[in-house]
Amino acid sequence: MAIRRGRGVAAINYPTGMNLGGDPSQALVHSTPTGNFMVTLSSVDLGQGLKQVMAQICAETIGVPTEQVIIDTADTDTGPHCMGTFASRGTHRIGNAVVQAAREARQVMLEVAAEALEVNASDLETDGTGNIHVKGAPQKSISIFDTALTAHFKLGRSISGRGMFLVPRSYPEVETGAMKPSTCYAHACTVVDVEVDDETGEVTVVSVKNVFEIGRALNPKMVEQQLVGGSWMGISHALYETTEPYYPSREHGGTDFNEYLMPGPGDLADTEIIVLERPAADGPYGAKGPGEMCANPQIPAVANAVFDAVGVRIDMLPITPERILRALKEQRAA
Amino acid sequence: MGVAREEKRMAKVPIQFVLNGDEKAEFVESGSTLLKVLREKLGDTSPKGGCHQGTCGTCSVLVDGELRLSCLTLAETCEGASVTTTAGLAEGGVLHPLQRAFQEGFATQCGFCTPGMIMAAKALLDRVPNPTREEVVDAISGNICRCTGYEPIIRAILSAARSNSHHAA
Amino acid sequence: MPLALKTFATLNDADAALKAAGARYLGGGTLVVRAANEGDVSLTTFVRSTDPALFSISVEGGRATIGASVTMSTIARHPDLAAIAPAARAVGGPAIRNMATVGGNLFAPAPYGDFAVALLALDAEVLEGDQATPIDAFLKARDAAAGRIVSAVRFDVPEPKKFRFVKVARVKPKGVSVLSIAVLLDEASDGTIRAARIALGCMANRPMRAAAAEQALVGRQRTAEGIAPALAVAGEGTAPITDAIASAWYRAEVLPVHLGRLLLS
Amino acid sequence: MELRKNYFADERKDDLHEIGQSRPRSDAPGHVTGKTAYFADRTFPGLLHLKMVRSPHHHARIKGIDTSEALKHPGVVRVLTAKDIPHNLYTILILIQVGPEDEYVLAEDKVRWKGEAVVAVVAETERAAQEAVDKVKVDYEVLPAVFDMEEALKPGAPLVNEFHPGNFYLYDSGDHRKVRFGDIEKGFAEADHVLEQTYASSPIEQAPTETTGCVVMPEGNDRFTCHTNTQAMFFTLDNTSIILQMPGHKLHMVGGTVGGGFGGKVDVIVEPIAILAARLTGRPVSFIYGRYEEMQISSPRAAEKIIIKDGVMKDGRIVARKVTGYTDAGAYSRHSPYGAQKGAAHYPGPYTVPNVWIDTYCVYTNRTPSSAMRGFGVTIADFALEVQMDKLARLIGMDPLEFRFVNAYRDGDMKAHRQPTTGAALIECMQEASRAANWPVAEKYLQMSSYKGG
Repeated sequence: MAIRRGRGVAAINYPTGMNLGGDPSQALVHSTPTGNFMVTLSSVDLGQGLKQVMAQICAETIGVPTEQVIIDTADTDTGPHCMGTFASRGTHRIGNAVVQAAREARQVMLEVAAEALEVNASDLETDGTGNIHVKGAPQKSISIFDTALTAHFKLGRSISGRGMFLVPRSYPEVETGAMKPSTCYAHACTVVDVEVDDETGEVTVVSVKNVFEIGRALNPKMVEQQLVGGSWMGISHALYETTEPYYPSREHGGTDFNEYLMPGPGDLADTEIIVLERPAADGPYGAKGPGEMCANPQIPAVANAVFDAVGVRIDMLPITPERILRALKEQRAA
Repeated sequence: MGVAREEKRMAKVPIQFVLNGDEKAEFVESGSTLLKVLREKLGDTSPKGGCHQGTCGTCSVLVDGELRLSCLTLAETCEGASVTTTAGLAEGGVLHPLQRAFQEGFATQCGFCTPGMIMAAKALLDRVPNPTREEVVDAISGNICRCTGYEPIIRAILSAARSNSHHAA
Repeated sequence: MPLALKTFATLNDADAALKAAGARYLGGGTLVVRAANEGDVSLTTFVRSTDPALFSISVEGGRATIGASVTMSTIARHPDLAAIAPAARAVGGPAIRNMATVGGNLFAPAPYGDFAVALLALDAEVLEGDQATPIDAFLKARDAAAGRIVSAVRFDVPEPKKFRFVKVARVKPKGVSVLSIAVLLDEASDGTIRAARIALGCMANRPMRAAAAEQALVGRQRTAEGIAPALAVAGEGTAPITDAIASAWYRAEVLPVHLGRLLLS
Repeated sequence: MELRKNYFADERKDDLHEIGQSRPRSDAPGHVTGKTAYFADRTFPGLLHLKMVRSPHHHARIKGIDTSEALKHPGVVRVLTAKDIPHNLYTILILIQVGPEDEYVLAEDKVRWKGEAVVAVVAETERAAQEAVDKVKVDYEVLPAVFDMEEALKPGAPLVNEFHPGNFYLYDSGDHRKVRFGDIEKGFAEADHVLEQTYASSPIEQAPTETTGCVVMPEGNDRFTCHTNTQAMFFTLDNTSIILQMPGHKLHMVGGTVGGGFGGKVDVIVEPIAILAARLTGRPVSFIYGRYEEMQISSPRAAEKIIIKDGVMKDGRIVARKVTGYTDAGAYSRHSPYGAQKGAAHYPGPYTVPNVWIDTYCVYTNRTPSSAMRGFGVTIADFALEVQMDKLARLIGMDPLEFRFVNAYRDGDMKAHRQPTTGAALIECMQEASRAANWPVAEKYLQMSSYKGG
């Protein structure tokens, strides 16, 4: 029995948003009488934390703490259109719509505050904790609470805004394929260390070091959630998963979580995540979409590490113990 | 519709058990799973039906302190038992240490596995207050999470155990 | 037809009720409730018994009698059954172990039934009331036994160093078996193997003995050279299953590897 | 996780209050107390359950359907077949002009994959629905099926889907999407080495812990509220409107809190038939996939086959890259023509290659229709590309990481699809990986940058 160690690397990029664009999303923002802000969407939170991120984007743009923002989604009677949550588009597309709607609402809010303070709206700024003051003169201020009350009950103004974000659709040129698939790309490089049992073909992923460039980590802990879970899924894809284990035969497809294989809590690699930020020119606060690309680089990195360990190439996913063992037997026979 | 009414006249049996400290008495269709009774009769939707096969763990509850899959447990077999679900863990609005650890440790994403995970973890901590990582891994090994890669969940459970023992000390 | 559960105080009454069409015995529920949930409409009545004998464990004079409704976690925790605890712990995650029963495991089709593999190596007897059947014979004919109720299993509790068990799974720590192996060895003081019972899981649609390997071990030492002839014939008579976990080819290939590691461990 | 702020520091604003802060998730308290309401966490009095009769064959002609016994079954309220669906033929992306409509909500003349929906049974209980499903008789004439993409593209192969002659998706560019850049043959002729390799994958399931489903409530005003876990509310609303020939204002989708998607809930499968059932019965209807259906019936990530032929110089420069990619759509399009096209846009990867030739095909076979999944169109491409990069590096005796530095794209480099590179950061990711993993590379690579000319 021999456990053989190997290491592999892979580097990738990933487009943010629906390929070729043409995927709009909208947002509506309005304040309540006491200066809380409602963001109305028809966007879906799949668990990645879309609602939380949209609240932070709105809060930053308006100038209030995040807990003062409520996200109302997803109801097609009340929420304006959103193309959907897929293609790493949520943060970028919907976030941009929220920024636009929040800016419009902020402008009204500052105009109301300006009237109350008898200054020009362009001279005002927010402190991020719920107050508006004159630039350079923080003592001359009004709370957003009072501003909203003023807007509602004295001035009869709606502190609200509309946001719409659309990357225009690109149509590929028929003969050359000239096209604009995406406006920004996330990046990653992953190094994987594995141990391969050369008598059984079993692979243990010992460590994964992932470097991800995602534009801007709007909520770092939530980014970490996505990246750690994605890294696990990448390893899962590399070594375990398929609905058709004997493809192209349709036989023996898994029908439950016992038969559909994924790494269990006892199979976890030592995982390290490093994040770089190169803000996207058109991203909300520079953000790109990290949700999909984080599960991609581990797959080839594992494949390359397996080769490094035992000298066989498995060019068919998943890289099962059976495929490795068959290749090792061929290698020994040759 | 005559035949439909016929179907409705199926055998109902009385059942009594304690759910999260409250006495419950219901008439249920014989052969109903505990999951179905909890969700549809008693309105406790904290256990989820992720597979109804016993392979995902989202329906995990405690029956007399033992971890069980409510999708494979017939309600009638719980007669007189004490059933605990995640919905019953917070006392007086104060979260259980496990709930707090999952929340603070960013151990939830879509949240669908969370109630089952928390019950599996509680079954462990009730028995082993200071578990090793290996014991935690075993405790959640029947619960599938597709979002987190498990690591934040394992850490949250270990951290809840630490905060618990700190409390006791 | 709507489902129903019928509960009987005695095994005999439950046994009689099982004769009705659509009746299936409810042990831990991991097999039959799942079947009902997944639309097996041939199942109309769950039959169970609350007979205390089904839930009892007795260990006397080194011989254990375990009621058919005893769960895997009960066995895993029992102080007198520590030698076979690894096999009980090999079944599912904690919730499944709290539900899965000894009786159910005897009927679980491969790749399930790891505990039955251990029972086969231990030369257990399967009790149906007063009738005791050697487990080899029981497993061979178990399809015909599906309408009857197993009441208990009985076996000599092995000395820990004589009994070895391994479950090989892709997913850790609770994946379904690629294969499982249980070995009961009788070794002389000089290390010579006097007798061996080897049971295999997933190498057929139910647990089976590796008879040729057992014989090849007799008179040999537990060294790489000593066990080599046994490993060479380990697959004799097997018909491994092919499923989503692994192919028959793979199971056959790694059986000698894992048997060798288990014997030398 | 570590944030390395030393990279691109000049491009980032750090004077923000909420952005960049790890605020607690507002949904976490609901998750940990079990109070978060998913679509199925509601009870409706008088709820009916919908179960599907599915094809046991990979490819078969339907000669007859007899639902009479099922209709008589106790508890059955309604049985639906193709003729009950107002507009039975659909395709999801018709909304963005990606046609033709090529899939039946319920099978009409043929079934084209094992598991295809044929008859829907609506009953008082799940059990009654399941029993009635077993009583529906469908008379099939089994037809030859094709499962291998290359077999499917051969003349004389069984025709999977009549809307796709030749078993491929017809783009405006023909039977495949193409990208042409530079002169590929000149590139191969110049190269010191040429390496052609084939990569493949089998289908992968998104496997969210919550299965696909919906619960529909008929409102008193001839409107229908559909609690759904779709990933795209208006895909669902608009496609339902087309399929049921119902004005959109009669439809009300409620969702947004989903137990995992990963692309598996972008299709519009359960809602139209459940809404129809609610409309025809006047009662609330639930249609929720079992785990078996989620695993084998819902669309997986497509199987792919990718052939990469590269010309590489001894000094490490890739001078030509030709990629032929095949995406196995299964029996119907769903999102696969989009995914195959996304692949074409992704090649040749994050590298600057002067001569590129890309052909991507979307192929029909008699398997479960595939659709979106996390990394759609790119995940398997990256597997192929990055294993190929490893092979090329070893072929020329270069360190695999250094080889990637040599070819990495930088701002201003022209991509094969004729967009100049902007916002590149591959080099910096590799530099950081070199440090983090203690994978040494020559100093000159650590001095590189993604900036123009860097």
